[in-house]
Amino acid sequence: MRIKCFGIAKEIINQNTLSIEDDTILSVQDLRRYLENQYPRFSQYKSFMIAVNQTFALDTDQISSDDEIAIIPPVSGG
Amino acid sequence: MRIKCFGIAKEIINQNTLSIEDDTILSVQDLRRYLENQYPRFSQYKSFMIAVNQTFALDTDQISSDDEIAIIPPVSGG
Amino acid sequence: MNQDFDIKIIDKALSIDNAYDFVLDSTCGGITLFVGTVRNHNKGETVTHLDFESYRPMAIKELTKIAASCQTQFETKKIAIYHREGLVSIKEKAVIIAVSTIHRKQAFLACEFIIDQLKLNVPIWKKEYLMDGSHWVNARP
Amino acid sequence: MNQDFDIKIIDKALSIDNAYDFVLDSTCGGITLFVGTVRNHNKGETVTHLDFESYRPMAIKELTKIAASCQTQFETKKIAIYHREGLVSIKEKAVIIAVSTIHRKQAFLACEFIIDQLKLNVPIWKKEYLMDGSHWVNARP
Repeated sequence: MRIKCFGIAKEIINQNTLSIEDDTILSVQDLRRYLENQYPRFSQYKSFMIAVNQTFALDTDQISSDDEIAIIPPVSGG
Repeated sequence: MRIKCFGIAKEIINQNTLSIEDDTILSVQDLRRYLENQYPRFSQYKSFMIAVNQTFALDTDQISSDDEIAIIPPVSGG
Repeated sequence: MNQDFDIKIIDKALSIDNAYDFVLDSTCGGITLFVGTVRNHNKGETVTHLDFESYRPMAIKELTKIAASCQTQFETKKIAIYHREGLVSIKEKAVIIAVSTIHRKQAFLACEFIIDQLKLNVPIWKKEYLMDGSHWVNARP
Repeated sequence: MNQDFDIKIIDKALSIDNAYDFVLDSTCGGITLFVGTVRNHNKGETVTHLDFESYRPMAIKELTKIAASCQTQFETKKIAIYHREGLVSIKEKAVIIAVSTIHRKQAFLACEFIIDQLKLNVPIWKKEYLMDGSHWVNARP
Protein backbone atom coordinates (compact mmCIF):
# COMPACT_ATOMS: atom_id res chain seq x y z
CA MET A 1 0.00 0.00 0.00
CA ARG A 2 1.47 3.34 -1.06
CA ILE A 3 0.35 6.57 0.60
CA LYS A 4 0.89 10.03 -0.89
CA CYS A 5 1.95 12.64 1.65
CA PHE A 6 1.50 16.42 1.44
CA GLY A 7 2.33 19.50 3.50
CA ILE A 8 2.99 18.79 7.17
CA ALA A 9 2.38 15.04 6.57
CA LYS A 10 5.32 14.97 4.19
CA GLU A 11 7.48 16.52 6.93
CA ILE A 12 6.27 14.15 9.64
CA ILE A 13 6.92 11.09 7.49
CA ASN A 14 9.95 12.69 5.87
CA GLN A 15 9.09 11.44 2.39
CA ASN A 16 6.60 12.10 -0.45
CA THR A 17 5.28 8.56 -0.55
CA LEU A 18 4.98 6.10 2.31
CA SER A 19 5.02 2.37 1.51
CA ILE A 20 3.24 0.14 4.02
CA GLU A 21 3.22 -3.67 4.01
CA ASP A 22 0.54 -4.58 6.56
CA ASP A 23 -2.32 -6.97 5.78
CA THR A 24 -4.29 -5.81 8.81
CA ILE A 25 -4.98 -2.37 7.28
CA LEU A 26 -8.42 -2.82 5.72
CA SER A 27 -10.14 0.49 6.40
CA VAL A 28 -9.34 4.19 6.63
CA GLN A 29 -9.61 3.85 10.41
CA ASP A 30 -6.99 1.07 10.41
CA LEU A 31 -4.67 3.32 8.41
CA ARG A 32 -5.16 6.20 10.85
CA ARG A 33 -4.26 3.92 13.79
CA TYR A 34 -1.17 2.69 11.96
CA LEU A 35 -0.02 6.24 11.22
CA GLU A 36 -0.59 7.40 14.80
CA ASN A 37 1.39 4.45 16.15
CA GLN A 38 4.29 4.76 13.74
CA TYR A 39 4.40 8.57 13.71
CA PRO A 40 3.16 9.85 17.08
CA ARG A 41 3.17 13.46 15.80
CA PHE A 42 0.01 12.60 13.82
CA SER A 43 -1.89 12.29 17.10
CA GLN A 44 -1.41 16.05 17.53
CA TYR A 45 -3.13 16.75 14.20
CA LYS A 46 -6.60 15.33 14.74
CA SER A 47 -8.05 16.98 11.67
CA PHE A 48 -6.02 15.35 8.92
CA MET A 49 -8.19 13.56 6.33
CA ILE A 50 -7.58 10.53 4.17
CA ALA A 51 -8.41 10.68 0.46
CA VAL A 52 -9.13 7.46 -1.43
CA ASN A 53 -9.03 7.69 -5.21
CA GLN A 54 -8.93 11.49 -5.04
CA THR A 55 -12.06 11.78 -2.90
CA PHE A 56 -12.31 12.50 0.84
CA ALA A 57 -12.93 9.15 2.59
CA LEU A 58 -14.86 8.18 5.72
CA ASP A 59 -13.14 6.24 8.52
CA THR A 60 -15.31 3.22 7.71
CA ASP A 61 -14.35 3.13 4.00
CA GLN A 62 -12.49 -0.04 2.95
CA ILE A 63 -9.10 0.37 1.30
CA SER A 64 -6.75 -1.92 -0.62
CA SER A 65 -3.38 -1.61 -2.29
CA ASP A 66 -5.17 -0.92 -5.62
CA ASP A 67 -6.50 2.36 -4.30
CA GLU A 68 -4.78 5.74 -4.67
CA ILE A 69 -4.49 6.84 -1.05
CA ALA A 70 -3.33 10.19 0.31
CA ILE A 71 -2.94 11.93 3.66
CA ILE A 72 -4.63 15.35 3.55
CA PRO A 73 -3.53 17.68 6.36
CA PRO A 74 -5.62 20.81 7.08
CA VAL A 75 -5.74 22.68 3.75
CA SER A 76 -4.60 26.29 3.36
CA GLY A 77 -5.03 27.28 -0.29
CA GLY A 78 -6.18 30.67 -1.56
CA MET B 1 -30.92 80.95 -15.22
CA ARG B 2 -29.19 78.24 -17.25
CA ILE B 3 -30.18 74.60 -16.87
CA LYS B 4 -28.00 71.68 -18.00
CA CYS B 5 -29.96 68.89 -19.69
CA PHE B 6 -29.00 65.21 -19.95
CA GLY B 7 -30.40 62.03 -21.48
CA ILE B 8 -34.13 62.12 -22.17
CA ALA B 9 -34.32 65.70 -20.79
CA LYS B 10 -31.97 66.84 -23.56
CA GLU B 11 -34.31 65.25 -26.10
CA ILE B 12 -37.47 66.75 -24.58
CA ILE B 13 -35.98 70.25 -24.52
CA ASN B 14 -34.03 69.65 -27.71
CA GLN B 15 -30.88 71.33 -26.46
CA ASN B 16 -28.00 70.76 -24.02
CA THR B 17 -28.62 73.91 -22.03
CA LEU B 18 -31.93 75.65 -21.41
CA SER B 19 -31.90 79.40 -20.67
CA ILE B 20 -34.82 80.71 -18.61
CA GLU B 21 -35.57 84.36 -17.85
CA ASP B 22 -38.26 84.21 -15.19
CA ASP B 23 -37.98 86.08 -11.87
CA THR B 24 -40.74 83.99 -10.30
CA ILE B 25 -38.57 80.84 -10.22
CA LEU B 26 -37.15 80.89 -6.70
CA SER B 27 -37.15 77.23 -5.68
CA VAL B 28 -36.64 73.80 -7.20
CA GLN B 29 -40.41 73.33 -7.05
CA ASP B 30 -40.95 76.52 -9.08
CA LEU B 31 -38.52 75.21 -11.69
CA ARG B 32 -40.33 71.86 -11.88
CA ARG B 33 -43.68 73.66 -12.45
CA TYR B 34 -42.10 75.81 -15.16
CA LEU B 35 -40.64 72.79 -16.94
CA GLU B 36 -43.92 70.85 -16.78
CA ASN B 37 -45.84 73.82 -18.21
CA GLN B 38 -43.40 74.60 -21.00
CA TYR B 39 -42.60 70.95 -21.86
CA PRO B 40 -45.64 68.81 -21.05
CA ARG B 41 -43.66 65.59 -21.70
CA PHE B 42 -41.91 66.17 -18.35
CA SER B 43 -45.20 65.44 -16.58
CA GLN B 44 -44.89 61.86 -17.80
CA TYR B 45 -41.50 61.48 -16.09
CA LYS B 46 -42.32 62.06 -12.44
CA SER B 47 -39.01 60.75 -11.22
CA PHE B 48 -36.63 63.28 -12.74
CA MET B 49 -34.47 65.04 -10.16
CA ILE B 50 -32.94 68.51 -10.05
CA ALA B 51 -29.29 68.92 -9.08
CA VAL B 52 -28.07 72.24 -7.68
CA ASN B 53 -24.32 72.78 -7.63
CA GLN B 54 -23.74 69.13 -8.48
CA THR B 55 -25.82 67.81 -5.57
CA PHE B 56 -29.32 66.32 -5.62
CA ALA B 57 -31.71 69.07 -4.46
CA LEU B 58 -34.98 69.01 -2.51
CA ASP B 59 -38.10 70.68 -3.95
CA THR B 60 -37.93 73.30 -1.20
CA ASP B 61 -34.32 74.32 -1.96
CA GLN B 62 -33.91 77.91 -3.12
CA ILE B 63 -32.19 78.54 -6.44
CA SER B 64 -30.74 81.55 -8.20
CA SER B 65 -29.03 82.29 -11.48
CA ASP B 66 -25.65 81.91 -9.71
CA ASP B 67 -26.28 78.21 -9.12
CA GLU B 68 -25.24 75.39 -11.44
CA ILE B 69 -28.56 73.69 -12.10
CA ALA B 70 -29.20 70.44 -13.96
CA ILE B 71 -32.13 68.20 -14.84
CA ILE B 72 -31.33 64.60 -13.84
CA PRO B 73 -33.62 62.04 -15.51
CA PRO B 74 -33.71 58.48 -14.09
CA VAL B 75 -30.08 57.31 -14.20
CA SER B 76 -28.97 54.14 -15.99
CA GLY B 77 -25.20 53.81 -15.60
CA GLY B 78 -23.28 50.58 -15.07
CA MET C 1 -8.26 64.31 -3.81
CA ASN C 2 -8.31 61.15 -1.72
CA GLN C 3 -5.30 59.08 -2.72
CA ASP C 4 -7.09 55.83 -1.81
CA PHE C 5 -9.53 56.36 -4.71
CA ASP C 6 -9.05 56.32 -8.48
CA ILE C 7 -12.35 57.44 -10.02
CA LYS C 8 -12.58 58.16 -13.73
CA ILE C 9 -15.10 58.57 -16.52
CA ILE C 10 -13.31 57.68 -19.73
CA ASP C 11 -14.16 57.73 -23.44
CA LYS C 12 -11.73 54.90 -24.32
CA ALA C 13 -11.51 51.16 -23.49
CA LEU C 14 -11.34 50.51 -19.73
CA SER C 15 -8.34 48.58 -18.35
CA ILE C 16 -8.78 45.94 -15.67
CA ASP C 17 -4.99 45.95 -15.18
CA ASN C 18 -5.00 49.65 -14.32
CA ALA C 19 -7.79 49.15 -11.78
CA TYR C 20 -6.06 46.10 -10.29
CA ASP C 21 -2.67 47.81 -10.09
CA PHE C 22 -4.19 50.83 -8.37
CA VAL C 23 -5.87 48.84 -5.59
CA LEU C 24 -3.06 46.29 -5.09
CA ASP C 25 -1.53 46.82 -1.67
CA SER C 26 0.96 44.63 0.17
CA THR C 27 -1.13 44.70 3.37
CA CYS C 28 -4.23 43.36 1.56
CA GLY C 29 -5.10 39.73 1.08
CA GLY C 30 -8.09 40.13 -1.18
CA ILE C 31 -9.12 42.15 -4.22
CA THR C 32 -12.62 41.96 -5.64
CA LEU C 33 -13.50 43.30 -9.08
CA PHE C 34 -16.81 43.77 -10.82
CA VAL C 35 -16.84 44.30 -14.58
CA GLY C 36 -20.10 45.32 -16.24
CA THR C 37 -20.12 44.35 -19.89
CA VAL C 38 -22.54 45.25 -22.67
CA ARG C 39 -25.04 42.47 -23.31
CA ASN C 40 -26.36 41.65 -26.77
CA HIS C 41 -29.92 41.31 -25.48
CA ASN C 42 -32.11 43.21 -23.03
CA LYS C 43 -35.73 42.29 -22.30
CA GLY C 44 -35.89 40.11 -25.40
CA GLU C 45 -34.61 42.75 -27.82
CA THR C 46 -31.31 42.62 -29.72
CA VAL C 47 -28.95 45.38 -28.63
CA THR C 48 -26.40 46.56 -31.21
CA HIS C 49 -24.46 49.02 -29.02
CA LEU C 50 -24.81 51.59 -26.23
CA ASP C 51 -24.11 55.29 -25.87
CA PHE C 52 -23.25 56.55 -22.37
CA GLU C 53 -23.62 60.17 -21.34
CA SER C 54 -22.64 61.57 -17.94
CA TYR C 55 -22.87 64.76 -15.93
CA ARG C 56 -19.20 64.21 -15.38
CA PRO C 57 -18.24 66.49 -12.43
CA MET C 58 -21.34 65.49 -10.46
CA ALA C 59 -20.87 61.80 -11.32
CA ILE C 60 -17.28 61.93 -10.02
CA LYS C 61 -18.52 63.66 -6.85
CA GLU C 62 -21.23 61.06 -6.26
CA LEU C 63 -18.83 58.16 -6.89
CA THR C 64 -16.34 59.72 -4.46
CA LYS C 65 -19.08 59.88 -1.79
CA ILE C 66 -19.87 56.21 -2.38
CA ALA C 67 -16.19 55.26 -2.13
CA ALA C 68 -15.79 57.30 1.08
CA SER C 69 -18.79 55.51 2.53
CA CYS C 70 -17.07 52.16 1.79
CA GLN C 71 -13.99 53.24 3.71
CA THR C 72 -16.22 53.86 6.74
CA GLN C 73 -18.60 50.91 6.39
CA PHE C 74 -16.28 48.21 5.05
CA GLU C 75 -12.77 49.45 5.99
CA THR C 76 -11.67 49.26 2.38
CA LYS C 77 -8.04 50.02 1.59
CA LYS C 78 -8.20 51.24 -2.02
CA ILE C 79 -10.97 51.64 -4.56
CA ALA C 80 -10.90 52.14 -8.34
CA ILE C 81 -14.08 52.99 -10.27
CA TYR C 82 -13.88 53.48 -14.05
CA HIS C 83 -16.98 54.18 -16.14
CA ARG C 84 -17.15 54.41 -19.89
CA GLU C 85 -18.60 57.39 -21.77
CA GLY C 86 -19.67 57.55 -25.45
CA LEU C 87 -20.30 54.64 -27.81
CA VAL C 88 -19.65 51.15 -26.43
CA SER C 89 -19.96 47.88 -28.38
CA ILE C 90 -21.32 44.50 -27.28
CA LYS C 91 -18.94 42.64 -24.90
CA GLU C 92 -17.00 45.85 -24.15
CA LYS C 93 -16.54 46.95 -20.55
CA ALA C 94 -18.98 49.64 -19.44
CA VAL C 95 -17.76 49.81 -15.84
CA ILE C 96 -14.95 48.40 -13.70
CA ILE C 97 -14.96 48.47 -9.92
CA ALA C 98 -11.97 47.19 -7.93
CA VAL C 99 -11.69 47.08 -4.15
CA SER C 100 -8.92 45.92 -1.83
CA THR C 101 -9.42 45.10 1.84
CA ILE C 102 -7.51 43.28 4.54
CA HIS C 103 -10.19 40.56 4.78
CA ARG C 104 -12.04 39.32 1.72
CA LYS C 105 -15.63 39.38 2.99
CA GLN C 106 -15.48 43.18 3.13
CA ALA C 107 -14.16 43.39 -0.45
CA PHE C 108 -17.21 41.52 -1.77
CA LEU C 109 -19.64 43.66 0.26
CA ALA C 110 -17.99 46.92 -0.81
CA CYS C 111 -17.79 46.00 -4.49
CA GLU C 112 -21.48 45.05 -4.60
CA PHE C 113 -22.45 48.16 -2.64
CA ILE C 114 -20.62 50.38 -5.14
CA ILE C 115 -22.23 48.90 -8.25
CA ASP C 116 -25.70 48.95 -6.61
CA GLN C 117 -25.28 52.61 -5.59
CA LEU C 118 -23.81 53.56 -8.97
CA LYS C 119 -26.87 52.16 -10.74
CA LEU C 120 -29.25 54.01 -8.40
CA ASN C 121 -27.74 57.43 -7.83
CA VAL C 122 -24.91 58.41 -10.15
CA PRO C 123 -25.80 60.77 -13.04
CA ILE C 124 -24.83 58.55 -15.96
CA TRP C 125 -27.31 57.64 -18.71
CA LYS C 126 -27.32 54.79 -21.17
CA LYS C 127 -28.93 55.01 -24.61
CA GLU C 128 -29.63 51.56 -25.95
CA TYR C 129 -29.50 51.04 -29.72
CA LEU C 130 -31.71 48.21 -30.96
CA MET C 131 -32.23 46.87 -34.50
CA ASP C 132 -35.17 49.22 -35.00
CA GLY C 133 -34.37 52.35 -33.02
CA SER C 134 -32.94 53.64 -29.77
CA HIS C 135 -34.09 54.81 -26.33
CA TRP C 136 -32.73 56.10 -23.03
CA VAL C 137 -32.82 53.23 -20.55
CA ASN C 138 -35.13 53.73 -17.50
CA ALA C 139 -36.66 56.78 -19.20
CA ARG C 140 -39.80 55.26 -20.65
CA PRO C 141 -42.82 57.13 -19.29
CA MET D 1 -14.37 18.30 -19.51
CA ASN D 2 -17.04 20.91 -18.92
CA GLN D 3 -16.44 23.70 -21.41
CA ASP D 4 -18.00 26.28 -19.07
CA PHE D 5 -15.08 25.84 -16.65
CA ASP D 6 -11.40 26.72 -16.93
CA ILE D 7 -9.68 25.28 -13.85
CA LYS D 8 -5.90 25.28 -13.58
CA ILE D 9 -3.11 24.92 -11.06
CA ILE D 10 -0.12 26.75 -12.49
CA ASP D 11 3.52 27.28 -11.48
CA LYS D 12 3.83 30.65 -13.27
CA ALA D 13 2.26 34.10 -12.79
CA LEU D 14 -1.55 34.04 -13.01
CA SER D 15 -3.25 36.21 -15.65
CA ILE D 16 -6.43 38.16 -14.83
CA ASP D 17 -6.86 38.81 -18.57
CA ASN D 18 -6.97 35.08 -19.32
CA ALA D 19 -9.58 34.50 -16.62
CA TYR D 20 -11.64 37.49 -17.79
CA ASP D 21 -11.45 36.49 -21.46
CA PHE D 22 -12.55 32.95 -20.63
CA VAL D 23 -15.70 33.98 -18.73
CA LEU D 24 -16.66 36.89 -21.01
CA ASP D 25 -19.91 36.04 -22.76
CA SER D 26 -22.13 38.28 -24.86
CA THR D 27 -25.27 37.16 -22.98
CA CYS D 28 -23.78 38.18 -19.61
CA GLY D 29 -24.04 41.59 -18.00
CA GLY D 30 -21.77 41.02 -15.05
CA ILE D 31 -18.40 39.47 -14.30
CA THR D 32 -17.07 39.24 -10.77
CA LEU D 33 -13.44 38.44 -10.00
CA PHE D 34 -11.67 37.67 -6.78
CA VAL D 35 -7.87 37.89 -6.67
CA GLY D 36 -6.07 36.57 -3.61
CA THR D 37 -2.69 38.22 -3.21
CA VAL D 38 0.20 37.43 -0.88
CA ARG D 39 0.29 39.74 2.14
CA ASN D 40 3.50 40.92 3.76
CA HIS D 41 2.14 40.28 7.25
CA ASN D 42 0.09 37.54 8.91
CA LYS D 43 -0.83 37.57 12.60
CA GLY D 44 1.76 40.24 13.30
CA GLU D 45 4.67 38.42 11.65
CA THR D 46 6.52 39.57 8.54
CA VAL D 47 6.02 37.17 5.65
CA THR D 48 8.80 37.03 3.05
CA HIS D 49 7.16 34.63 0.56
CA LEU D 50 4.93 31.56 0.27
CA ASP D 51 5.34 28.08 -1.17
CA PHE D 52 2.17 26.35 -2.42
CA GLU D 53 1.88 22.60 -2.81
CA SER D 54 -1.17 20.80 -4.19
CA TYR D 55 -2.49 17.30 -4.69
CA ARG D 56 -3.11 18.47 -8.21
CA PRO D 57 -5.54 15.90 -9.72
CA MET D 58 -7.70 15.85 -6.59
CA ALA D 59 -7.58 19.66 -6.28
CA ILE D 60 -8.81 19.99 -9.88
CA LYS D 61 -11.60 17.45 -9.17
CA GLU D 62 -12.71 19.30 -6.03
CA LEU D 63 -12.64 22.69 -7.78
CA THR D 64 -14.69 21.22 -10.64
CA LYS D 65 -17.31 19.98 -8.13
CA ILE D 66 -17.46 23.48 -6.59
CA ALA D 67 -17.88 25.08 -10.04
CA ALA D 68 -20.61 22.57 -10.97
CA SER D 69 -22.42 23.40 -7.76
CA CYS D 70 -22.33 27.12 -8.75
CA GLN D 71 -24.00 26.32 -12.07
CA THR D 72 -26.86 24.70 -10.15
CA GLN D 73 -27.12 27.11 -7.22
CA PHE D 74 -26.31 30.43 -8.90
CA GLU D 75 -26.95 29.78 -12.61
CA THR D 76 -23.45 30.86 -13.50
CA LYS D 77 -22.50 31.01 -17.15
CA LYS D 78 -18.72 30.52 -17.09
CA ILE D 79 -16.17 30.07 -14.33
CA ALA D 80 -12.37 30.34 -14.32
CA ILE D 81 -10.33 29.26 -11.28
CA TYR D 82 -6.53 29.56 -11.39
CA HIS D 83 -4.37 28.68 -8.39
CA ARG D 84 -0.65 29.16 -8.07
CA GLU D 85 1.78 26.38 -7.15
CA GLY D 86 5.41 26.71 -5.96
CA LEU D 87 7.13 29.85 -4.68
CA VAL D 88 5.08 33.05 -4.68
CA SER D 89 6.33 36.51 -3.65
CA ILE D 90 4.58 39.29 -1.72
CA LYS D 91 1.89 41.08 -3.81
CA GLU D 92 1.82 38.24 -6.38
CA LYS D 93 -1.49 36.56 -7.20
CA ALA D 94 -2.05 33.27 -5.37
CA VAL D 95 -5.54 32.66 -6.78
CA ILE D 96 -7.90 34.16 -9.37
CA ILE D 97 -11.60 33.36 -9.55
CA ALA D 98 -13.78 34.79 -12.33
CA VAL D 99 -17.50 34.21 -12.76
CA SER D 100 -19.97 35.44 -15.36
CA THR D 101 -23.73 35.42 -14.86
CA ILE D 102 -26.73 37.04 -16.52
CA HIS D 103 -27.50 39.05 -13.36
CA ARG D 104 -24.77 40.47 -11.16
CA LYS D 105 -26.05 39.44 -7.72
CA GLN D 106 -25.43 35.79 -8.61
CA ALA D 107 -21.88 36.55 -9.78
CA PHE D 108 -20.98 37.99 -6.37
CA LEU D 109 -22.55 35.06 -4.51
CA ALA D 110 -20.85 32.46 -6.71
CA CYS D 111 -17.42 34.11 -6.54
CA GLU D 112 -17.54 34.30 -2.76
CA PHE D 113 -18.84 30.73 -2.49
CA ILE D 114 -15.92 29.46 -4.60
CA ILE D 115 -13.18 31.16 -2.58
CA ASP D 116 -14.81 30.10 0.72
CA GLN D 117 -15.06 26.47 -0.45
CA LEU D 118 -11.56 26.52 -1.90
CA LYS D 119 -10.12 27.59 1.44
CA LEU D 120 -12.06 24.89 3.31
CA ASN D 121 -11.92 21.79 1.14
CA VAL D 122 -9.44 21.87 -1.72
CA PRO D 123 -6.16 19.98 -1.18
CA ILE D 124 -3.72 22.87 -1.55
CA TRP D 125 -1.24 23.79 1.16
CA LYS D 126 0.61 26.99 1.87
CA LYS D 127 4.00 27.12 3.57
CA GLU D 128 4.63 30.58 5.00
CA TYR D 129 8.23 31.84 5.14
CA LEU D 130 8.87 34.34 7.92
CA MET D 131 12.04 36.22 8.86
CA ASP D 132 12.98 33.47 11.32
CA GLY D 133 11.66 30.24 9.83
CA SER D 134 8.76 28.65 8.00
CA HIS D 135 5.62 26.62 8.74
CA TRP D 136 2.66 25.02 7.00
CA VAL D 137 -0.35 27.28 7.52
CA ASN D 138 -3.26 25.73 9.55
CA ALA D 139 -0.99 22.83 10.56
CA ARG D 140 0.12 23.95 13.97
CA PRO D 141 -0.82 21.25 16.54
